[in-house]
Amino acid sequence: MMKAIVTVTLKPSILDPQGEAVAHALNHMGVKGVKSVRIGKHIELEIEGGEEKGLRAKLEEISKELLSNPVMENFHLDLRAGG
Amino acid sequence: MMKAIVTVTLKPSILDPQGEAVAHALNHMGVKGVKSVRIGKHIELEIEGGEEKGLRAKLEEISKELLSNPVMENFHLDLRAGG
Amino acid sequence: MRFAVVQFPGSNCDQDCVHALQVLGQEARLVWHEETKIDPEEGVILPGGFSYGDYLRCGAIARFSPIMKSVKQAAERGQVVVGICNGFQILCEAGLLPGALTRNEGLHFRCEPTWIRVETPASRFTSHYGTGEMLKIPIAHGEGCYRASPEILQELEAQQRVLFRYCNAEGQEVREGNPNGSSHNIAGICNNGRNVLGLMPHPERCCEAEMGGVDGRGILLGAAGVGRKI
Amino acid sequence: MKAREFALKLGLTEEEYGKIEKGLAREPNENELGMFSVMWSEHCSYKNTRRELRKFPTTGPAVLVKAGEENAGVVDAGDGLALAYKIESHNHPSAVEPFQGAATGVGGILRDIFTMGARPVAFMDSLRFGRPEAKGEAGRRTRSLIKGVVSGISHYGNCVGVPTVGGELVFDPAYEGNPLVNVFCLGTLRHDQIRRGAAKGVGNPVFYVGAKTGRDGLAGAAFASRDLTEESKADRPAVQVGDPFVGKLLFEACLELYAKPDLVVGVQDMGAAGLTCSTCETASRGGSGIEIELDQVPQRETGMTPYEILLSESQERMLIIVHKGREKELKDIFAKWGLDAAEIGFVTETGKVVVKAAGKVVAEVPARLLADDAPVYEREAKVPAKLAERQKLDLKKILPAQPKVREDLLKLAASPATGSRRWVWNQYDHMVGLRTVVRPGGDAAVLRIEKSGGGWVHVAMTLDGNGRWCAQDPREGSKALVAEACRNLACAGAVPLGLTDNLNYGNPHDPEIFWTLREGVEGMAEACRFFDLPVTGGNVSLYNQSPAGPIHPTPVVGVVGKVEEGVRLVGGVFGKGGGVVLLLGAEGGGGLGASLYLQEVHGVLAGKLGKVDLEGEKKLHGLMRGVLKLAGVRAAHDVGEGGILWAVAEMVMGEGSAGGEVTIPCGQGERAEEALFGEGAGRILVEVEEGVVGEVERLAGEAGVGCKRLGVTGGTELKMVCGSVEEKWGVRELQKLFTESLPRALEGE
Ligand SMILES: Nc1ncnc2c1ncn2[C@@H]1O[C@H](COP(=O)(O)OP(=O)(O)O)[C@@H](O)[C@H]1O
Ligand SMILES: [Mg+2]
Repeated sequence: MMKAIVTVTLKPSILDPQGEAVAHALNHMGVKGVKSVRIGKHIELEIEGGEEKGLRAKLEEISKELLSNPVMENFHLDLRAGG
Repeated sequence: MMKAIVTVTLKPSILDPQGEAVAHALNHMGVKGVKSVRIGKHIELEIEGGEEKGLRAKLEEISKELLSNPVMENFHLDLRAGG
Repeated sequence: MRFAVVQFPGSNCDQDCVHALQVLGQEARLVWHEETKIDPEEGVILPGGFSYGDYLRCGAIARFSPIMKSVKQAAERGQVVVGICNGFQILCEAGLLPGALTRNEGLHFRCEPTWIRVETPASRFTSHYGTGEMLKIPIAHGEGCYRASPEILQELEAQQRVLFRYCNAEGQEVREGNPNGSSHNIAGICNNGRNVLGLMPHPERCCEAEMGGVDGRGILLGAAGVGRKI
Repeated sequence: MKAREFALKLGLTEEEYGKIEKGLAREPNENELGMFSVMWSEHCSYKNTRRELRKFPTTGPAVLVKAGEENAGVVDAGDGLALAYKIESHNHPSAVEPFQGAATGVGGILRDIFTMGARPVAFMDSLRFGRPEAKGEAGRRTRSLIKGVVSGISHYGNCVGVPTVGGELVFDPAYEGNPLVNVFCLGTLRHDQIRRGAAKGVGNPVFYVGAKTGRDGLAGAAFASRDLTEESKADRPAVQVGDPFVGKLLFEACLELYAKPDLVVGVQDMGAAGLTCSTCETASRGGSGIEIELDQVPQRETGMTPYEILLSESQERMLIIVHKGREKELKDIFAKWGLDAAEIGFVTETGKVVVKAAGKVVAEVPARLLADDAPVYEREAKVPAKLAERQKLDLKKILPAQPKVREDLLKLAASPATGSRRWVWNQYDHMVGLRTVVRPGGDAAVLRIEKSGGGWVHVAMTLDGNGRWCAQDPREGSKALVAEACRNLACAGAVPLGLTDNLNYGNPHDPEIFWTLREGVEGMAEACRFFDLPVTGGNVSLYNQSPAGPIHPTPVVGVVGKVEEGVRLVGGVFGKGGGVVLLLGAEGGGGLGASLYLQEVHGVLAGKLGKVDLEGEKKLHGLMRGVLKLAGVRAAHDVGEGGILWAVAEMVMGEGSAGGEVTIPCGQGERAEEALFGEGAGRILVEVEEGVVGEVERLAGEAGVGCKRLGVTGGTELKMVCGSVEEKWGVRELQKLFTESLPRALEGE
């Protein structure tokens, strides 16, 4: 069993209104010094079988084509053994 | 400058409709072997100043109170120096 | 003209589009997303709704539906393709239109009539209107904030591909007339070939007086290639 | 653990345990006890309220499916069309997790409706919370509840493509620890499309369709299962997560299935008590039995026990029985929509629900015993000791020597409790489906429904509750509610066809609370009888209390009606001006008892509502429908909470509406505040063109209803004279306060 973690984050140039709302709320709650909050996705995939040839490439493709939108997002793929 | 990364994931037995839909789509797209997909949040906070006393505790509290929903979610906090 | 209205799992304005087209004297048929056939003389409508629950990102999963290959081909052949709301999101995800639709700046879903301004009559979709003409058309979306790189925005403007812009009741392109924070107040754009339209407002919701107005008729009639009635 | 002990742990009583043992003629096992504990809970069996509910009138010429027969009532709307509708509460789940709690509430009521064979076409929601502007933690908590609930409803309703066309949003400290979330759904169908939830035809296959089963909603009592380790307990979620995407696919698939001639035998949704409830209810209704194999149930998690599978409340699941030999047709349709469809069992003639796991029987219970033979209790009722005291009202101690009407109205306009609800309904898609003719913001929503042969039937609906009225006088308050709902429909030219109710009360074991419930039911029943309005179903939600005490007694009614032929629908706000304002109905404010005014402006809840003149109401409603058939009627709005001045103010606070100048009658010995803010029933304001005033007066005379000219519309001010009090307000100023108060209270941080 393999586990892939794909972290999808907004490109720096893209506004993140939700992150801003959280930052605002934090300041309101008296938490000082929070300069910025950015919210992305943490996607965990469980994949049957071992690290087969081509798995990483396949996952890169999925991450680029489906899990993230290159117009506004970057992704990072982390692949490891174990469920 | 400190950077905190809070990863918020659904508790294991909470239904993740989003993850299910993605898993379903991947299988449908011919990507084999994807057993499960779970989607959480990846939240990056930039905090002014260094690792002050109490910062970690404060962030733990925020993570629990605001960034995650303890009824359904778990969180993991990762605090490091640098922007 | 006949339209193929695509039904994705989770589409929910499909029947509304069929109804509106019929009210306007056009033909419409529903096409399930797993089909692949689109006739060469048909127009295509990607209706509003929540395809695949809008999970992950709006339109992200739908664009992999089997029908989308045929939609792409139809677009390349110059056939009319209109994406309304979720359909616009799918067109962007599929790369048939540039840019992306992101979470509304106010973070809420918004359903309300909005003013949009016709930027140019130079497209079949706007041929029924004059430049600067104002239409009152409802929106209903949570993720309609249009974003694209500065280069793309510039290109869209230079090529007069921004067909509709949100405005206030006086026709000004100002922040308070912009319901979702879209760049350049963009409500609708077309492709370079001017045969593919994506817009967030729902023209099919205002084709009958009883539904609160008929400002959307011209857009659908224009798509159908019906000339302007003076 | 001994069976008896386990039963008590699950919340069953000694007496109930005895009844189970006797019914089975043996000791029940744990699975069976689990099944009884949910089926015999108040939620499923109405054991504390069944006797009261029998007091409602349930029959009438329009009733096609009666209360209690099926998942929802159905009434005839003419032209072969029928309406299925029902209200449901999700108060407690929403208090724990507002977003998912509200969302699954919407999903649940949706299933009740399409189970009947109907296409769901509208939702309404009735919401009650504490005060959002409260200081500190309480306010913060309330605001997050409100936002969570509204976005949960918006999430589910919008995604399934069913418009949310109306509702209410009430703030009162009485709901601070215990919010109320009631949702209503309406569906349409032809008479011949009505589906039943009965398992018939021995040997017919029983299918499970929809989402997979997980450990969702295995809360409270069910946690007592000793098989759980400490670790697994921590993971065991009481929170059910809704999947509107699957909800939408499920109803589309079911509707497609129903369209196949003679395929479906019975349908039942899996709501509370999931598989247990759906199997024993269908078997009981069909006078048959059902045998199922749990290994065939699609499961999301591994290692689930029979107990867990039987009691899971996973969402978006249905039980469907089809004719033998037609299995493939069902499977094909569900495969098309990408949903699981598993044959889990078959119909038997034994009268028993037999549950197997890996071929071994794990539960065997007579269906009727589970579904219909729950104990029924007569609870003690006692007039609340403090009621008489609370009903006293000494205005001299409350009102200032000189009326301050100008400030009073500004205060109302600026309060989040009374401000525009646009912030809410803008988050709901209220237009999808191309049926919404009258959108949220008026007295009743109106939908157009297509007739089989073309053309439209117009259907009006409204949702109303009033905890304040009912707290001060449960009987008259409940009557007044029904009257108000019917009046709201009258403003849309509609004749009421049926009513569904949600009884939200505290702990029924408290005799004072039970008394208010009984009074409430009797008051509603009386009004329903008077209006020939059958109660076609509803829901009971008890134990609504927090450490601070019980909620106000809060029955909520949903009334649906049919717009009369010839009616011209109008809005509820003044148009461009130049019209005449008429008051139809009773004169005089009816006193300030239990009024919104006293609570909002003076912080006092005291007194009670005047007696409701049902006869006068009925005449008024008839008149209103008649008036709406005249050309030249521009607007109509009923006088409700806030009284006549607030009603006039609402008519000028609409987008783009003109001001007006009105003289409001002040009775002998009546204080101006009473005349202006009293909530006496039986009044409607209309704006008409000068040319039809005579005609309206003539109709009113014939109907025996008062018709008084109050003034004219126009200008940019609202000017008002009442006895010696004279005030004016800028329309823009009022509009601004009114539209901004709610968003400011909720998002102003
Ligand atoms: N929670 C809600 N959801 C949808 N619509 C709502 C909600 N609350 C209020 N509304 C709408 O706002 C309008 C005003 O509500 P309300 O003041 O309760 O009206 P009324 O007093 O006439 O019953 C109505 O049209 C109602 O349907
Ligand atoms: Mg009301």
